[in-house]
Amino acid sequence: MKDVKRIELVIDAAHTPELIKVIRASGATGFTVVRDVQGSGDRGDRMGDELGNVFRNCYIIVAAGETIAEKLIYDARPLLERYGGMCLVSNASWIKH
Amino acid sequence: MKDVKRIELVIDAAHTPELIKVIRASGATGFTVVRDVQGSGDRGDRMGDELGNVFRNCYIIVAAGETIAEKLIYDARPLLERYGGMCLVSNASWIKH
Amino acid sequence: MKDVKRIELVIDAAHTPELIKVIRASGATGFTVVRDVQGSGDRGDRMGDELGNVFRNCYIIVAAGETIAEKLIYDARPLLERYGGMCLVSNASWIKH
Amino acid sequence: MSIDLILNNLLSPPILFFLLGVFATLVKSDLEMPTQVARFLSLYLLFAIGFKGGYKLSESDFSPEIVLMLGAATATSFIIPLWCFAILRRRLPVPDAAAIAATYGSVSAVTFITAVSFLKSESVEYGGHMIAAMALMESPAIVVGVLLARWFGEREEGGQINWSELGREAFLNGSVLVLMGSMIIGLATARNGGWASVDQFADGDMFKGVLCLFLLDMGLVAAKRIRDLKESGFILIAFSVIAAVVHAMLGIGIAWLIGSSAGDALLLACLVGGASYIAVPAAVRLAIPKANPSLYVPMSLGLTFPFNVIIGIPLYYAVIKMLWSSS
Amino acid sequence: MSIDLILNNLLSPPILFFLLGVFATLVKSDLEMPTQVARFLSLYLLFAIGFKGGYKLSESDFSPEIVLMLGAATATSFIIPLWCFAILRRRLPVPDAAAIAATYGSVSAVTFITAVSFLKSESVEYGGHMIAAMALMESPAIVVGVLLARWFGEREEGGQINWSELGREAFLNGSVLVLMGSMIIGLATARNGGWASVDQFADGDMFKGVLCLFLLDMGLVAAKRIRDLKESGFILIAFSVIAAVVHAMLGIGIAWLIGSSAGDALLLACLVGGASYIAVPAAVRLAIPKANPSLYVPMSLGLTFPFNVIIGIPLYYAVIKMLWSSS
Amino acid sequence: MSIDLILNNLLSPPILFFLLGVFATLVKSDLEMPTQVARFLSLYLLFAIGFKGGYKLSESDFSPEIVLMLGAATATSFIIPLWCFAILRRRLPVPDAAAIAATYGSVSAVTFITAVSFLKSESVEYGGHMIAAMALMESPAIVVGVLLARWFGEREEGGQINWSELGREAFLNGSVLVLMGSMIIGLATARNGGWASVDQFADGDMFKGVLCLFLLDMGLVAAKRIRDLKESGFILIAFSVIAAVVHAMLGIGIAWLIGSSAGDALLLACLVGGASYIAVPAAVRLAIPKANPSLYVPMSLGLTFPFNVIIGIPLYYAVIKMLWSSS
Ligand SMILES: Nc1ncnc2c1ncn2[C@@H]1O[C@H](COP(=O)(O)O)[C@@H](O)[C@H]1O
Ligand SMILES: Nc1ncnc2c1ncn2[C@@H]1O[C@H](COP(=O)(O)O)[C@@H](O)[C@H]1O
Ligand SMILES: Nc1ncnc2c1ncn2[C@@H]1O[C@H](COP(=O)(O)O)[C@@H](O)[C@H]1O
Ligand code: NA
Ligand code: NA
Ligand code: NA
Repeated sequence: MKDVKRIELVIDAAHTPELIKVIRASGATGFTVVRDVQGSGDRGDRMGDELGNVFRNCYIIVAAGETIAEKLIYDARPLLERYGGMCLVSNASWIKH
Repeated sequence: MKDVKRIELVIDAAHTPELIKVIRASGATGFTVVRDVQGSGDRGDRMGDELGNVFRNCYIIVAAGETIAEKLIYDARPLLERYGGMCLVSNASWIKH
Repeated sequence: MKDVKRIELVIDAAHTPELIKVIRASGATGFTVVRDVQGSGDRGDRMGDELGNVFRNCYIIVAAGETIAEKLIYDARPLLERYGGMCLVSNASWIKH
Repeated sequence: MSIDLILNNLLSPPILFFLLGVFATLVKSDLEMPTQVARFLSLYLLFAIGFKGGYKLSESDFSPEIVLMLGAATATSFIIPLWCFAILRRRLPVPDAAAIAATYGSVSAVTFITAVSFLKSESVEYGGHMIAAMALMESPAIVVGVLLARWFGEREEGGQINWSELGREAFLNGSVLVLMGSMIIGLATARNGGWASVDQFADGDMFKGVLCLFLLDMGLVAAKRIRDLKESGFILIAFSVIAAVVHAMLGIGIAWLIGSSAGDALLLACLVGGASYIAVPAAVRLAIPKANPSLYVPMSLGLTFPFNVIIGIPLYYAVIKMLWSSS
Repeated sequence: MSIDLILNNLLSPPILFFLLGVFATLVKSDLEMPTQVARFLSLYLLFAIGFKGGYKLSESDFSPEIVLMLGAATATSFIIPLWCFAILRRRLPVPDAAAIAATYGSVSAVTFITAVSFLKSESVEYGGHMIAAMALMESPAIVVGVLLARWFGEREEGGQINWSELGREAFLNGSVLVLMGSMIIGLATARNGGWASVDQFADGDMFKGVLCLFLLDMGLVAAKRIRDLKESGFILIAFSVIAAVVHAMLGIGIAWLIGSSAGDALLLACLVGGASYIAVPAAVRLAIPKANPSLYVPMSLGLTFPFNVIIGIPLYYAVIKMLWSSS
Repeated sequence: MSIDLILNNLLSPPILFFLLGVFATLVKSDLEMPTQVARFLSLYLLFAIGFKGGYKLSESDFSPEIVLMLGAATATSFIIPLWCFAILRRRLPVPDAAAIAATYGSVSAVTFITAVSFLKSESVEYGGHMIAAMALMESPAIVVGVLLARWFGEREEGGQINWSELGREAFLNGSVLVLMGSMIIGLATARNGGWASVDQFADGDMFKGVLCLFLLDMGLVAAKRIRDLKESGFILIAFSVIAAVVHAMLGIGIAWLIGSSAGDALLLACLVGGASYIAVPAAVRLAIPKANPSLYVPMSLGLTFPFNVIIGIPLYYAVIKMLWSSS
């Protein structure tokens, strides 16, 4: 059992590759991506426009240690500021195997 | 960083629109929906019946402040009582941007 | 409101049935499965190989009481050791309905 | 002779692919039809049969027999749920009885389509108005089922019936809309060669091939559902088969009285004898939430459908041939 | 007479299925086309029209008229965004004005394809080079729009224009690549009977049928998008229609000057008059993130597209018939 | 002459669409084939080739040559993994060596199908029993690979081989089941015109067109996988090409000894020379979890497959023409 930060992000499908670059750069050992999620927020509804990827989101989960988590959040901020999206952080324990 | 409640709900795909109405009404600033998730619970397996949407679930995440969260949970209860489903609440911090 | 452990697992799509067997055996009252998620970890990228199910993950959420949760984690360990994957545990409260 | 028909039917590609799907599930193969594609294939089948129906309607000159047929067909969709409910509520809670009643009052599009391809292989004609009959029979049973659930069940909280909701779920659900819409479009564009411009896409080999692939998926799903029936007990299993036969015979009787063709008679038998597993469950799930889908879906999908497509269709047709030749 | 054309167009299956989709959304039906299938159908349409275009190109012997047409068509994609931007920025913030400008400078593949099937039903010929024109017109508007956003907008942080990024988004996005690629393949394999070996798959009833099903989905989506327009105000609603007509007339004028056939003229009108709702939004979302997609998508998808396919195509063709007969 | 064949093959639509997909990945285009559709297209191809194979079998009258062919083909699937393993385990851990051995012992359905369409374009005949050969060759290599991994690897915890599991993964996985099932159905329904009722759906332009679109996706994926090979080192890269050629030549030799037709010889070459990237990886992932899929998938999908469809097929055919003409 190891205490980790559980970071979950929602961002435009179109901007996901950029965010993944940031995640890799942050030193996180991994991440999980759920593609094609729908949602609603400050920029209105994004219920998945069937014809393009403009109104589609991705949901990304990253488990990382405190320091890496802070770096990741800091680096991801500009993306979220420019493109919108959501970032939640919570505590979890990672089951080593 | 702002402390929020992280509410996650699982409900029948068919009843998701009703739940989303409730979420919007609760004053939450947004929500995220993962469609077509499978699962199992009191009402047995719901592993996604390929021919209709009867055995399919939706997974919904809402981050909201304490008071709104409580209102939302209170308003969502009747839906969950009638249709079944799951509702978990945990703590998280929202990264402002 | 009932305190529960929120267990989230990521495992190969191919090994999900085995894991679900373990979950059922653990006595958990239910689980939720998000199929076809992508990710990256110790075993490299698993961004969903369009032609098979070799590079695809499943994301599984289980809410369960402390004791059942511990049993589940203990039983799931061998699977994760053999096949890789991720297992996070956090606290949440289950909204009874 | 009816044995011959059954064996011949068993040796038709669609049925064999259905059985292949059943086999795959039984041996726990990892074979699966991607969900979204399966939904699209069923859309395609409704589009194709509807479009063709509209075209055939435009060909056939209007006759009183057609009106009789449509009226009688619609009537069964109103009436069948009543006795199904009367029988089932003895054993089941009101919501389940009402939901199953709605399921059996409505129709199974794929059973109908399989019957159409059976008629084709037997090179027997049928009327385009039968597709209109299918479209008309889908919804009434839903309304009746919901009303039964409300009248005999204890009042839900906020118990008022939301008629507009109910109407939408019954008459405007995806299946009904595509079928009806395609039929109207086929009818409206018949003059300008609408059907002629798509028939090789919506008919012939393409239609048959897609039917094979869709039935493969139906087999995969139906076999999964059968498992759910272990709990539901012998009565319901018996009901799913008996209801199919009894209702089919009712349909044959009606067709006989109306004096319709043998082809139309088989299609009516399949409509009346079939049970819905897409449109009705989707609507009932919303309108009768207390009903348990693990009862009404497995019965129609896991038992009635396989019975009808494998044994029912040739059996009903054998009966029809006897009656029609004798008369 | 133009009324006749409009009514005839209204009675063509593709348009009726588009309207069926609109109807389904308006009555809140649960009908939906699976997302992944919808994306595949649009890939198929680009594959089919591109492949055929390449083949037709190989047939048509090279002429100066073709060069003129391609040049002029490409030019409009560079120029149109300029005046659109000039007009729109009076009312809108720079990023939105630039994004909408790019949208209207580029083309709508499905409008073009619908026009192609309209010409077929009117049995009017057209040149394969028009598909090349479409391919050439998709990208320039994106580049111009982005440059406008950069020059007139406040510098972004890291404000340097990333040309390679921009180039990829403009010239190598999925739609352009499949269309261009299929066209080149159609051209390269024409000799060895490449087209002959797939034409029944990429043309004829299959093409028409898929177009019907895809327009059904377009109707579902377009009607959803219209709702977004409530906020966006009258000016933009007016713009989406006026821009379509004005640009279409410009296209007709160019075709007339070049002296191209009536069929080519209609296609050019639809290319110039159409607005992109897939390729451009996808690129603009990345390159002009500050622009609000709830403006540029609904305008092109919710208004300009329906106007063009329902009224525009027959209207433009009526004008063309007048001009071409008179000359 | 072999150069001619290679260039002609390069100019065939399926290969060009494969290259288009590779190009799209290399230039980082956002082009993608929706996952579920890609899986359906591969189901369709197995359905179509299997169904046709069954039909062709029913046509061809039974001959000892067929038995020899099926026997020899199956044998290669048992034997090839042995020497592949012997060679590879010098460099690789047992699980990886065993997994790659299984991959190369089994077959690549799409390589086979591309060869079939190559033969069609060269208007060369082939026997339906070759499709039976493909079906028979898919599974044995899996069993052999797993046994090798168990015998030479350290005992897993719970080390007993679960034969029923292994059998299911080898003989009842989706690909094998659809191919075998469709073939049997094609055979069983040949008399009643089963194939005749679907051939325009499962053959001809439709089959060719779907193959083009599927190869577009194969190109997208294969190019992605190539990247993984950077780590895996030169030996494995060399192995993926040399194994293809050596095994193909072995196949040609067998065909020559049996005295089968040139068409059958090419198909056998592609079966023996091909490596699996769907059925085997799926099974091996379960049965040899310690093996690293980033080795066996990129080798078969990123190297062996492209080599075979682009250079291999025409090359092997050139060799065959030489041998067969000389004899
Ligand atoms: N309060 C929230 N809870 C859950 N998800 C949210 C919330 N706010 C935003 N999102 C997600 O983030 C996406 C982009 O948010 P926004 O940039 O605010 O439009 C939305 O489409 C939702 O999917
Ligand atoms: N303990 C649990 N953990 C995770 N998900 C659950 C749990 N219980 C129920 N669910 C989800 O909620 C859905 C409906 O639950 P139920 O109404 O109890 O059948 C199930 O299909 C699961 O997807
Ligand atoms: N630190 C992490 N955060 C989120 N997801 C992870 C993490 N590490 C691994 N995963 C997920 O678990 C899968 C298997 O991990 P691995 O076995 O380490 O390759 C990856 O493909 C990811 O989807
Ligand atoms: Na019925
Ligand atoms: Na334009
Ligand atoms: Na091989």
